[in-house]
Amino acid sequence: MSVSAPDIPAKPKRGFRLDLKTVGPLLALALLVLLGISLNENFLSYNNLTNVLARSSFIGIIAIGATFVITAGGLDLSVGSMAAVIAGVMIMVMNWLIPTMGIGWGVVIAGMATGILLGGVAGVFNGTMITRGRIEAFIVTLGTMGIFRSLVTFLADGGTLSLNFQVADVYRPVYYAGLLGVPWPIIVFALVAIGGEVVMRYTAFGRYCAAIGSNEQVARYSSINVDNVRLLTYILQGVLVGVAVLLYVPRLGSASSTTGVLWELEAIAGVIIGGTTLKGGYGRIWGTVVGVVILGLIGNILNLQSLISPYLNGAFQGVIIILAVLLQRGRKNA
Amino acid sequence: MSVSAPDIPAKPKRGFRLDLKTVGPLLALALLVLLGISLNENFLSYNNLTNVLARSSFIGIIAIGATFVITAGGLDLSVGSMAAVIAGVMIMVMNWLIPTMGIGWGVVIAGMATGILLGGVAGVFNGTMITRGRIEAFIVTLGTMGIFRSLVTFLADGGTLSLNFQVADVYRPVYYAGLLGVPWPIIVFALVAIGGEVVMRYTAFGRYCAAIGSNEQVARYSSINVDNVRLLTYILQGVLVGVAVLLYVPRLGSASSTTGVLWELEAIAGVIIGGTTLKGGYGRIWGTVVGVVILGLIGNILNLQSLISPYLNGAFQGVIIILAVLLQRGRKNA
Amino acid sequence: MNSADGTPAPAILSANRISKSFGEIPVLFSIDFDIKPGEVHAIIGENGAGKSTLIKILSGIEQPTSGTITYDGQTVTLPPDGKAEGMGIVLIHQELNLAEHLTASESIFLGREIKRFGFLDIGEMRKRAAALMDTLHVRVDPDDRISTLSVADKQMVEIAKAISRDARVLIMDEPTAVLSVGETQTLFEQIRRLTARGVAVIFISHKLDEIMELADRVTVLRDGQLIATVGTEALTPDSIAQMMVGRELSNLYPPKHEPDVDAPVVLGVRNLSAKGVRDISFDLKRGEILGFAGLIGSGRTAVAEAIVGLSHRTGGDIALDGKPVNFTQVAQSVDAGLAYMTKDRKGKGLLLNMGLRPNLTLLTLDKHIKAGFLDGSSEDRALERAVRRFDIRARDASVAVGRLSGGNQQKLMLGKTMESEPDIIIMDEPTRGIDVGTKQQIYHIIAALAAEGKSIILISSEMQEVIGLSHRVVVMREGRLTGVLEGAEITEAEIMRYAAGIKSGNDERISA
Amino acid sequence: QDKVTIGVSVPAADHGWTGGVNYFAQQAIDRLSTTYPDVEFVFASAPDAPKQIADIEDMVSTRGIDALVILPGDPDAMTSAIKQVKDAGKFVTVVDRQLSINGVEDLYVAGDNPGLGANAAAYIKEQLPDGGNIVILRGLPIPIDQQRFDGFMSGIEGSNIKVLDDEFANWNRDDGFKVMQDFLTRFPDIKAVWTQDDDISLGAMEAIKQAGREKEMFIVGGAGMQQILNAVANGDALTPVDVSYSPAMIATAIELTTSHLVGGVHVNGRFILESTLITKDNAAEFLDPNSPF
Ligand SMILES: Nc1ncnc2c1ncn2[C@@H]1O[C@H](COP(=O)(O)OP(=O)(O)OP(=O)(O)O)[C@@H](O)[C@H]1O
Ligand SMILES: Nc1ncnc2c1ncn2[C@@H]1O[C@H](COP(=O)(O)OP(=O)(O)OP(=O)(O)O)[C@@H](O)[C@H]1O
Ligand SMILES: [Mg+2]
Ligand SMILES: [Mg+2]
Repeated sequence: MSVSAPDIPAKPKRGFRLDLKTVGPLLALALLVLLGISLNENFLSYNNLTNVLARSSFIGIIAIGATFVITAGGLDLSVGSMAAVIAGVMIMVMNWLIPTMGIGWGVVIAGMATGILLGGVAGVFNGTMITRGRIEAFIVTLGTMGIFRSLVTFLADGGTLSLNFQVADVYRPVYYAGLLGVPWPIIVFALVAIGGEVVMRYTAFGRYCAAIGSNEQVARYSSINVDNVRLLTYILQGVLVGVAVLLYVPRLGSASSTTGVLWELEAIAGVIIGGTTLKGGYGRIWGTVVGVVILGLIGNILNLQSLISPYLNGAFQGVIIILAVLLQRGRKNA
Repeated sequence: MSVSAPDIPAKPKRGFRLDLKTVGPLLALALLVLLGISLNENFLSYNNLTNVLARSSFIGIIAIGATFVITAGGLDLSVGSMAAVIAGVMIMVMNWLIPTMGIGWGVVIAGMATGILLGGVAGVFNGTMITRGRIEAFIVTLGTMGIFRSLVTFLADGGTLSLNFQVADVYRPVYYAGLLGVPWPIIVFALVAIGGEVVMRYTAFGRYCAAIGSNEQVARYSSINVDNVRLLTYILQGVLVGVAVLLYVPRLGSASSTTGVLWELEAIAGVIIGGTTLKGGYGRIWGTVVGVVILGLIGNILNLQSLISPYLNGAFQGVIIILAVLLQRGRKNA
Repeated sequence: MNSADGTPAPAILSANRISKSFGEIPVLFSIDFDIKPGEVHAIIGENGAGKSTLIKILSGIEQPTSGTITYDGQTVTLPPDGKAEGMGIVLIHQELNLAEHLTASESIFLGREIKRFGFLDIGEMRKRAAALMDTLHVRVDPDDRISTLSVADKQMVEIAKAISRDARVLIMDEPTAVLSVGETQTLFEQIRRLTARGVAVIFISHKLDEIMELADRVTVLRDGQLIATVGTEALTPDSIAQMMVGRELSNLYPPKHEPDVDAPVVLGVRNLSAKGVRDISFDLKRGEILGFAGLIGSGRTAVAEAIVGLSHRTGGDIALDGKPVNFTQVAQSVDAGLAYMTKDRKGKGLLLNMGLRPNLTLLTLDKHIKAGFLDGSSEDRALERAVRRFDIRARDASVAVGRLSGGNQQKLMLGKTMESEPDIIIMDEPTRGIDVGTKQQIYHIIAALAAEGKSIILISSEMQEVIGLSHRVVVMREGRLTGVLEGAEITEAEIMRYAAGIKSGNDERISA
Repeated sequence: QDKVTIGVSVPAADHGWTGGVNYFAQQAIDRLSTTYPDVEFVFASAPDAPKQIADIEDMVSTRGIDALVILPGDPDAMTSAIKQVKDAGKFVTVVDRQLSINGVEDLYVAGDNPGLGANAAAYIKEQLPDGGNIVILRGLPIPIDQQRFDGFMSGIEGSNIKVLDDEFANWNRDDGFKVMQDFLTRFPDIKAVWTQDDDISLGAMEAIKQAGREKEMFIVGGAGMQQILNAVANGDALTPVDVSYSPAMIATAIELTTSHLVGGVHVNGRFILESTLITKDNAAEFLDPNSPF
């Protein structure tokens, strides 16, 4: 009587889909690289590639945080403004410390610590409002987006906050120098990506994010502290925004009300292009890295040629984004 | 044993929650009005109120479309850019028709028809990519957002497209005049809102939107043509963007690459403040109207006082948005 | 596996005068209940009697309005949200409770992952998951995503998850509702193994033979009241049913009326192939009840879904009243008078966040449109009809369907399907989670429909149901049709022979 | 003669004035490309500082530019990146906005932001000798706006002119309309409006006309948009004057840079394009029917 389920032959369809889903973003990346090579011989030059990767590192690091937030079914629209206000306060703190600490790494490190700390605090704020206040993440972070943006405008008095030049000179190598010829931003981006991948796949926290995003009730019944995990995703996001700003400040040496505008959209786009689902439950860090690099390359490729009117850059970008995701189609529809 | 459902008295707990959910946005609106009154005696003047409502009508009409899209579990980020490109093409078409049709209502009506048509076409494009292409709505509309924005910049050659002055004079009353002292934009907004409420609550289409947003599988098994209904929401959204543009063009008679920037965010914010859930399955048109009016009033109130530094406008806005939703808390968390 | 060797063991978990109200609605009235180590204590009762509510209270998911819980001799307040698991009280929810995006192995260890040096030991978890699947004889790969599993496999994963936890009290809310006989037996083996080790098991089921087989004691609830707690040996299926329903249950199955041999074929299926099934041919005559039997996953659902246009047909022909049809949308099949009722009420059948009314009329909204607008009063009338006909018990029509008891959800779904007044109805597990009393009603409804000239395909894993109702029975195995049984051949043994692949053939019967 | 590549980097056309910058840059490039077939131009417009830095990095590393003409959207943020271009041995022309370090650029073609504010202030002071109430519609909270604002405020210092309030109108017609509507609701007595930008002026104009108060006040804008210039030339009482701040300065910069590289015309130093008051009398000089701005 006790007959077990029959042997269902291999499921080719599913395997195929999974492949496309995995290969999709990589394929889009490969096509873009081919396009770049065909347009300009310097495309593959070491300089160009490190330039593109280093530039993508800010958004990349932020997008890795966003992958956790989105996987857990959340959303953070405030990251761009948060970056601006963190950059602003960091610069103010460093300028303010010069009289006491003098020019040197001391000031820079104090500034860096401030940046990370502020990111964490901003994350705690967002996360607490969302989890304890039970307000939709969209609304909370839309609100803090405005608040942070205003704050930096206010601090800069409508203008620009600039880092003291001598300190900027000390700090500059953090963006422009590197290790064994690889610029620091790329190294930090790579480390954050590897760390993110490990946390997402090999820690309980990563697994809980997916579980919560997939089915909050199930997660709760599995005695996961849903609110805490979710709060943690926002804190992680904040801290990573802080890390991104650490690399951003030595590049621009200033912050203003326009710093980081639309970064949130770019970060979320990178995450989604990478194959993470916006509704939560499934996240892929390496996909996000690929997605962000795709976005970075689009900008680079537009600069490699003079065929497309700069007015149409946005259209090209839009088409590539849609195509990149079309390559992974067959996925469940949103 | 076949007893039908017994009559049970009202349940205070749930009833109370429902009340808060319903009353929440209205309460926020009332508080804002009180704040306005206390700040400026002209706040309640007929002129000020019609100004604010007429200004809110574009976003309002768009947000009503967005309510359907979001209720059905979708998202449309392209509405702002879509509005810009529709306005641009409308103006070009009208200018181009003057030699053949002469100055007069003929040209204006041809322009209006173009606007509506273009909205529909844009909606068909978005909707088709999403439903047939099976690409996440976020990505498709992020893509078309860039494409539409580029298109209008390209058409305007980076500048501004201006409507011929004589035609603009003919067209102007559509924004500035009205019926019995009520400006046309307010009348159209009201009609669209009433129509939207009726469609959402008293037609199969509205019910299907909620069903799809709630559980797409169930909708499919219940013989709902999920793809068609969803496509229709995007077409409706497009047509309503067209209607909004019909009212926008006569106001200033011009369109440029800045037209409609961030309208998508404002529209979505209005929808969510009004109590519709971003994940779909539940939509409320009248709530959206209240949400949009709240957003309109915030801007108005900020201009009516000098207490808050203009640098902090965004912060005020952010705080009010969060508070408006906090007033309906008790809802299930996002 | 008796509770003890004569000495009355002390209860490990007991409920003392537990009452529960949702808002002002009382659901449980002063219930006393206890469970001893090594014992299987069954709870039975009609749909909505309060069984699920009681065990939710016993596992901390819900808090009682009054009364106390004693665990291990101490009065305790159980922690919420499944945290009682840490104390050894493990619950399998009535409704599937898995996150669709996760894999089987991730689901099994969710909330108590195995770690090494702070990191997940994925290999170890996968290995243990595979071992668990093996003991349960389930063909689920630990890396399979839950969303790709059949309902039965999902339930087996839930069971695997529950037995993998170190339970002292294991509570199962209708675990067998979606299981076939084979899987049920496997589950029982595991339960016996656990009780032998002293685990206490609380078991809810509407299948009375299972209760008789497994339980040591039975508690009967009715309308939130405790009717009795008795030893199983003092019971017969009939007496249990009587206690549950409060009246004599004479004939569960209505008498079979003789099918009309000359009745026209209303649905003809030839060489149908689709995802999961190959080469299926059968005929359905007017006024006939055609049973579909087979093991879980044998492809019966796949056949139904391919017929009504829910899944893509890769080959074969379908004829309705002799005319070839090709449904690509469910709406087309509904319009043609062919309706399918899914077995997955939570995932595919009902909108859990909406009220009864929109759920009931969703399939047939066209019928409630007057001058282009929805006619609310017509919908209300439909709901009244359905509530009466299917005995749907909801305290309030505006309550979200997700809050109804499982059986009442099932009845609502039945009502929803019948709203389309189909000539041909494919019912997939129509009595899943339904109490015997209502089951009897539904059986009579099915028989009456057939008598009226409607035709019914009855997909069911409850062998007795198929045997008791069907005029003919189609048996499937591994995506193929292995036999068609008629008349006296319709016996449990014969069906099993075809289902297990020991026997096959008699194709000549297909178009009998 | 060798091929010469010139990179041109400007902010994206995100309002009327930058739209004009894009337009005039394209025009100059098209014209000069035909005149000098050996000169190749690389043109990029960027919505923000990081993108603009990326653009010039790409110009150096992949397009091999010999010279860079740049109108930095946010000069403070761009300074060190532009300095790197200079350090790589390229000829650098900076347009409109001063970098935060002196001596980076070879050539500076500048607009005069404080002057724009001061000119407007002088005119308003002259028109309202006994003082009066005015309102200010500002651009975006960025340094240029601050410079204009400061120039204006020091210009009216000591007079009886009272600034009722100032709000940001984001260099945008729609916001100009909204803010002006609300100012009109709030203040019964307004003698003049300073918008510092013609896009904002156009929005404000409509609001004033709607309220029927065009007789009570006048608007002073800035930048020299054709639509406003036409009104000035026609003696419109609502916009009696404008203050020039032509986006065509980018064309001047490109021309100067090209002639330096190709024509051997040595150019260096600062090249300030003054902000002048445009009145009915001199409006004709500034009119250009082909300009989209
Ligand atoms: N969260 C809730 N809110 C309101 N009412 C509820 C809630 N949960 C259950 N109920 C009601 O409590 C009653 C008992 O439900 P319960 O689920 O315990 O029944 P059951 O005996 O398990 O039935 P079934 O056999 O159908 O599963 C039902 O009337 C149900 O509608
Ligand atoms: N690779 C696969 N991925 C997902 N689903 C699959 C796959 N292969 C087969 N299936 C599905 O498995 C199902 C076959 O089992 P099905 O549930 O139909 O059997 P059944 O006997 O009807 O089940 P039940 O006895 O529970 O009614 C089909 O629905 C088929 O679509
Ligand atoms: Mg103010
Ligand atoms: Mg139950």
